[in-house]
Amino acid sequence: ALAVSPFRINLLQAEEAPIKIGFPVPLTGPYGAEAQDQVRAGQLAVAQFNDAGGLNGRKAELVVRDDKLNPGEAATRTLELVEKEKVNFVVGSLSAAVQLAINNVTKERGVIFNSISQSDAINEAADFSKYTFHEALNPHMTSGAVGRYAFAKFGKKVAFLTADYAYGHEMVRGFLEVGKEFNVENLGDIRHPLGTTDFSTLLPRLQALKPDILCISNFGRDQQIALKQATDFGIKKSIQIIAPLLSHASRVAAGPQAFEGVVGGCSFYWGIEDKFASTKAFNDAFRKMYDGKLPTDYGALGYGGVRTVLEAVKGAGSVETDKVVAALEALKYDDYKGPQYYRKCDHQSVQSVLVIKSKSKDMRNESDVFEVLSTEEPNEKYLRTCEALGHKS
Amino acid sequence: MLQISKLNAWYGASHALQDVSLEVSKGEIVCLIGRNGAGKTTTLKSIMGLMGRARGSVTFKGEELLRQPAHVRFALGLAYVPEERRIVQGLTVRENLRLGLVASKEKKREAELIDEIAAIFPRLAERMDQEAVTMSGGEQQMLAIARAMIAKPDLIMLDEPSEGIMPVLVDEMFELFRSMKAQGTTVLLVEQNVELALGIAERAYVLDHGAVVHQASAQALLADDEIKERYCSV
Amino acid sequence: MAGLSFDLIALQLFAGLALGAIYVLFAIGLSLIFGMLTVVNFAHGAFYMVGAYVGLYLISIGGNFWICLVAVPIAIGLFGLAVERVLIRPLYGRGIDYPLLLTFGLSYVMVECVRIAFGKTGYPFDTPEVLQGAVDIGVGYFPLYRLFVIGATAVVLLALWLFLEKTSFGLIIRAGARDPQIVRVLGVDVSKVWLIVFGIGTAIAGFAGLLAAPLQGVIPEMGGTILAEAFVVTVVGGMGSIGGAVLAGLLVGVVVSMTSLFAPEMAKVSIFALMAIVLIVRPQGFFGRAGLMS
Amino acid sequence: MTETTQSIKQPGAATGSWYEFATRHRASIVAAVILVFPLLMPFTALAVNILIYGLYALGFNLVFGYLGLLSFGHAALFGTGAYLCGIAIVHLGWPWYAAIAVGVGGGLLMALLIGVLAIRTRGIYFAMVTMALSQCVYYLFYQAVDLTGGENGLRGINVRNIDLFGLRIDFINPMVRYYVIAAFVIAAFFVMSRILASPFGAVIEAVRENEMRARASGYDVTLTRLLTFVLSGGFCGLAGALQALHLSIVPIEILHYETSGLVVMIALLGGMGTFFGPMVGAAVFLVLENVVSVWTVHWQLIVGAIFIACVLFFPAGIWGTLIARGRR
Amino acid sequence: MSAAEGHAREIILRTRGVGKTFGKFVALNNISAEFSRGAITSIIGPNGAGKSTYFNLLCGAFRPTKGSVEFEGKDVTGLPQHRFAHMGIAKSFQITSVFPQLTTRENIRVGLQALVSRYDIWRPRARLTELVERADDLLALVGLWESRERAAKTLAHGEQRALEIGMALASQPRLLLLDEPTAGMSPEETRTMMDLIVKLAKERTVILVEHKMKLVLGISDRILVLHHGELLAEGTPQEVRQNEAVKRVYLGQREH
Ligand SMILES: Nc1ncnc2c1ncn2[C@@H]1O[C@H](COP(=O)(O)OP(=O)(O)OP(=O)(O)O)[C@@H](O)[C@H]1O
Ligand SMILES: Nc1ncnc2c1ncn2[C@@H]1O[C@H](COP(=O)(O)OP(=O)(O)OP(=O)(O)O)[C@@H](O)[C@H]1O
Ligand SMILES: [Mg+2]
Ligand SMILES: [Mg+2]
Repeated sequence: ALAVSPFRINLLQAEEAPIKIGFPVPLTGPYGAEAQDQVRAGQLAVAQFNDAGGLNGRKAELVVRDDKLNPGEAATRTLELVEKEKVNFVVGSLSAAVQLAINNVTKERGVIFNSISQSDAINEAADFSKYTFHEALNPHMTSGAVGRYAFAKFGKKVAFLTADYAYGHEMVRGFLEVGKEFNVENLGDIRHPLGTTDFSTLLPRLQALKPDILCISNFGRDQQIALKQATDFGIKKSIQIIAPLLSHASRVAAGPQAFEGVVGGCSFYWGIEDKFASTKAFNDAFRKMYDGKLPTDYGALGYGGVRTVLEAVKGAGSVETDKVVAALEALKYDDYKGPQYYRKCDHQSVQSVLVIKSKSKDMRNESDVFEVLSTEEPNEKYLRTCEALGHKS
Repeated sequence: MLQISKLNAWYGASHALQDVSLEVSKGEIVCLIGRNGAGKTTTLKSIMGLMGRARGSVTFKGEELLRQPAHVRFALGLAYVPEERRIVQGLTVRENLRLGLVASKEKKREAELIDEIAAIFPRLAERMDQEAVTMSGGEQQMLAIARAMIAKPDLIMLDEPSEGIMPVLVDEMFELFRSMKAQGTTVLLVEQNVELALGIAERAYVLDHGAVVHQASAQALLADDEIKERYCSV
Repeated sequence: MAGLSFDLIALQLFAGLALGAIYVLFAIGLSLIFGMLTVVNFAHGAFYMVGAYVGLYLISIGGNFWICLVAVPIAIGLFGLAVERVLIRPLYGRGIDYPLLLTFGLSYVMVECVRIAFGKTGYPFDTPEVLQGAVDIGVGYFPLYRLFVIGATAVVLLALWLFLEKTSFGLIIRAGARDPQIVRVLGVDVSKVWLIVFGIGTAIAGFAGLLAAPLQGVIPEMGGTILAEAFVVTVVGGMGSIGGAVLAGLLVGVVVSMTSLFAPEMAKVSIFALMAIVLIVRPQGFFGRAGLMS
Repeated sequence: MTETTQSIKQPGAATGSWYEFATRHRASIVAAVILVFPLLMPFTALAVNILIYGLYALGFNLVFGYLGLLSFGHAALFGTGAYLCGIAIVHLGWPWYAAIAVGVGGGLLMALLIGVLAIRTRGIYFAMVTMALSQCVYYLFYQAVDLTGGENGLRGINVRNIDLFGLRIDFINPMVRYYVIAAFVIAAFFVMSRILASPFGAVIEAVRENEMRARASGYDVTLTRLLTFVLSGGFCGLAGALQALHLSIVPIEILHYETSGLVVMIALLGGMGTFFGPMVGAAVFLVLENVVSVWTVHWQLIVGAIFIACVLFFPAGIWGTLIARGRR
Repeated sequence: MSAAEGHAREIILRTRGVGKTFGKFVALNNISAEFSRGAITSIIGPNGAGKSTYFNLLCGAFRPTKGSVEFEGKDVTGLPQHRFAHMGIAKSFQITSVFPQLTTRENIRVGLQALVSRYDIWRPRARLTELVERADDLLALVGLWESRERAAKTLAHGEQRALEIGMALASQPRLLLLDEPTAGMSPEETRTMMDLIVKLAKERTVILVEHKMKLVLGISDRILVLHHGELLAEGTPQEVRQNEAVKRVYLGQREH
């Protein structure tokens, strides 16, 4: 293969520009580690595609950009990717606001975007674009699964500590909706501003409410600090804490003590490799590519996001937008966590939700931080209905 | 005591002092006179080490000063009363006076020395805890002089001390300089009130355009009609 | 409002004071540096953060929290001295803008260096064993460590107050900020004073970072949030006034905790609303002297 | 900072240096540079951002460089312009030009509101009151989720085509978008140049230099300050409105104090109180950030180091230093 | 003073019982005085007597705590300071106060402009060429024409004092308040300035605060003496010079 003349390579390249996938993620800033995992796994998906011969020999390429977790920057970067880099697809984002910003740009320009971060808004008709797919879970699904597990088990009196933004509100809404089935009693919802570093002024009040369950609906650093301080205030002694979304990176950053006993949800955990061959294959490939490292939840999303798009390209035999959209809509895939597919009306990936608990002993390796309590199987009934989302059925 | 030779100083590119040489002996009162912009202030600033760029030689008590920063010069016994008074905003009169002592060896006798100076300037005594910048122009001038005097320097440089001071007090002030001299303090005085200044000074230098154009004893200058015509009496 | 009792309000007040303590600690360093050097130290948050990381590092190589309490301020203080000497000193006399820009750049550099050295994700920072748990303070249980923070802050304040009041340092500091030249003429080596003040200010910042670490864990960005809030504290108290910073820090803590009780989502904006009101009514803050920096 | 001292030259006293030439023809030079600018930039959207941030900094500089007040709340003016423009399009369905006008009006009005409250304070206190008030504005827009989208930002400010004198222009096309926005920016530069050269421009400088003396000379210092702040709000509002049209979203971050801080940095980097400084600062800052961040994730290290170097070695800002050289 | 005689006894400025207190300190108490048009009135008095404070009341920088100020028959008490300048009252500062970064000429020009255009943001100021010409005339008048392109802060102290007066003149005042105009000036410049003041007084009313007694006694039509915030004496230079109280608290025994 090394004998190919340079001349030919040039020709080939000229004929077949690579399939470009724009990948805006927040490489800098507080979620840099998660973003890095997204990139790693995205690269893996691209490498696998290329190793398998690409699209009739045409290779794919990931064009990574730092969106700095800022929607404005993300929009600019997406414009760069679309207008200058002329990418065929965009996959990425780590926050709701950023994905909506990217979505707004790609929607207007008819570019396929596969979003790999959580949001309920992206499913709704107002923001929906036929070019946009949502590989990640959404708050409704996550909190639903966690709620169904927890309300049955820990009690009916529930209090909430919620980050005061769309994502937090969406999770509470999800919990309350499930709560109706269980007749839970809502003792109160205390909302804290995003980026709060001290919860000491909120915790005594929550404690005074004497709930069975405290739902902490926030994310990242807010969640780490809230859990840490809740531990300090001794809240866990009498109250079960649940969080809709527990991320691998947060758990590692905050340490086992803070997360001890907290129950929450996630879309992916490497430990389900015993259950799904696809997970095993993904884990192994990832290990192989990154010296034994295991993929995290966000990494898996990066993988899934890129891989499904490339799969659809292969299926469609083309990179033409409309054909790829059709192929994605038709796709039934099991790439890393069991069977999944994109629902027709809102392009939400219908998938399983894992209910997990942080663990602090019997760890098999440094990535072994959660224990899977239960798995909620993929089912459209756990999603908000297409009508509720405002889609014409 | 103070010897300056071939002193040159610049503001940016403009050459403000050109080869100024002068000397002050211990216990003398020496006067610098000259028109506005002649370079009197610049000379004092160079001696105190406040000019960015200065060349030549300034020796005080035998020590070369030109490379030394201002605070070291103070420690050697030099004091300076700038022409714009430079009363520190936000401090009271007392604090301004204390400031005159913080770096001095006499610091332990602070209260005593403040009383002493207050006796000399009764007006300041009345105003001890007033914010200093709200005082009248003349009061500020007194404070500036008091602040420089309080640490008992060996040589005090005064830049137009009588500016804005009422006549009775000007007389008193010059009387004060005379008594300072009697106590062994040397005085280098820049003054527009030339007649008065020459009345207490031994010698004087006349500056013009950044250079010394004349030097003589005070009597000789007072007798000199041209000097009188030019620099004296309003 | 359900569940509002006297005990709860009292506990809430206490939580506010504890929260205020960290603000105070952070803000006095800021205020000191500003009041003296007229340097708006945008890197103060970075010093705070580095303080926490140095503590983390010392513990990882076998030190303990008590050693850190001494070693961290010294280390950060020395670092501060170096920064003043090399970077800040050339800027004196150029107004407040340039030091501001420089320290802004410096905070970028420091944060990024920490990211390179320690990674982007944060680390947990365990509360020292003897200070774990909560104690009954009469109105309810309160974490012991937070009480410790209040105490440590009080000690630092007392030491600083003694230092400024019992020496002429305080006077020199105030005068030097307005007219360094005249202070020099009066025999004080102002550059040395500035150097020391900057060192003290940063040492306190590092100390605050260390104290905050067991409360929130450490991440490279931890200095950013507190910086904005601490600016509020310094300004409300009056720039350059230590007493003002203390009063305002505690006030801000209490205001935050009280808003948390009634409208928690407004906790953050309440800080800024407070500042706007204070400054509109009293433009120089509680103890600030009019005229400084105008 | 020093450019202003010589801004009034006797006719005939000119020295014929490039600096003189540049000062006299500053508006036309901006126009010329802006015309070829996108070709020099890594990508067009960045070029547009530079224009917009340059304009934002231009407005800010009026208050900071010329009036001598450090505002840390300009994000409120920029952001209000952006949000009102966006809201006019998304919720009211107004045409783009009306939306821009609304944005400018929003900037003016917000500046008036903040100005009336803050203008009595000075120095660092002014910076802090403006910051506090702008944080309150942030909170206001953050909570008005129905209008602004809250944390998720305002989406859907989609202007596909611009109808101009019967001509339909494709606003999605990056180059077209650039030139449309550039037209507004050039106009704003022209207006700014008139303001600075006007009698009022001299008053602004006088107030900066010595408030007490200005008052004694017969100038109403408070009113002058307020008026300048409001004018600045107009420029920033326009910049915000253009930003909304350019990105087709308004993120809540636009109102964050970091956006206020950014413009301070840009103005200082370029050279405060100089006419082109803000634009130069915006270009250098954004290009730097862009280039370095593509190259390494540790871009903050490099950018920070460059800031430090600029402060130490180009104290008058990049453009300010060039001017100082040019004058000699 | 032929001009003064022409308008004999026309009162341009009158204060009725004005007083000013700072906190508890009474800086000025119950001063009633009249100033006739076209005359040079000097205010003398010991340091801290309240002269500058009185000036600040007359030019609107302070608001009196008691009493009223009347200018050309109108009550102007409490108006904002800039309005005083518009009405034709200008003051020079005892402690130099100029626009430090601006050129000497621009300093004066800005002063002149206040009467012509304050809020015009559109027309180029370069069009107001006559302002520059008038500025140059004024600069020549106060002897600063050669320094016209220098930044004001680079002037020597005495030159700044001259600029200070130039700026007061730039407001084209009918009433000119000069607070120690010759402080810090060399005798030679002082003489020039004195001539200038006499010349200026031909067309306008001048009130002067000075400590240089020869100057004051030589050119004043009338002298007010303040002491401890009160009016101690009032009269012609001759009368004041003879006044024993004035001698005691202010002049001293030296022959003036
Ligand atoms: N900061 C400065 N920058 C540039 N030139 C200056 C500066 N200060 C003074 N000069 C110039 O240097 C020369 C000498 O000034 P200096 O202040 O020494 O004069 P002086 O004799 O003290 O005058 P005066 O009696 O007016 O105080 C003058 O021509 C003055 O204009
Ligand atoms: N803001 C203030 N607060 C307190 N006292 C003040 C304030 N302003 C002035 N004073 C006091 O009022 C008195 C009168 O001051 P003023 O400046 O009028 O004196 P003056 O007659 O001009 O004296 P000089 O000849 O020294 O300039 C002084 O004793 C001064 O200390
Ligand atoms: Mg002088
Ligand atoms: Mg006075």
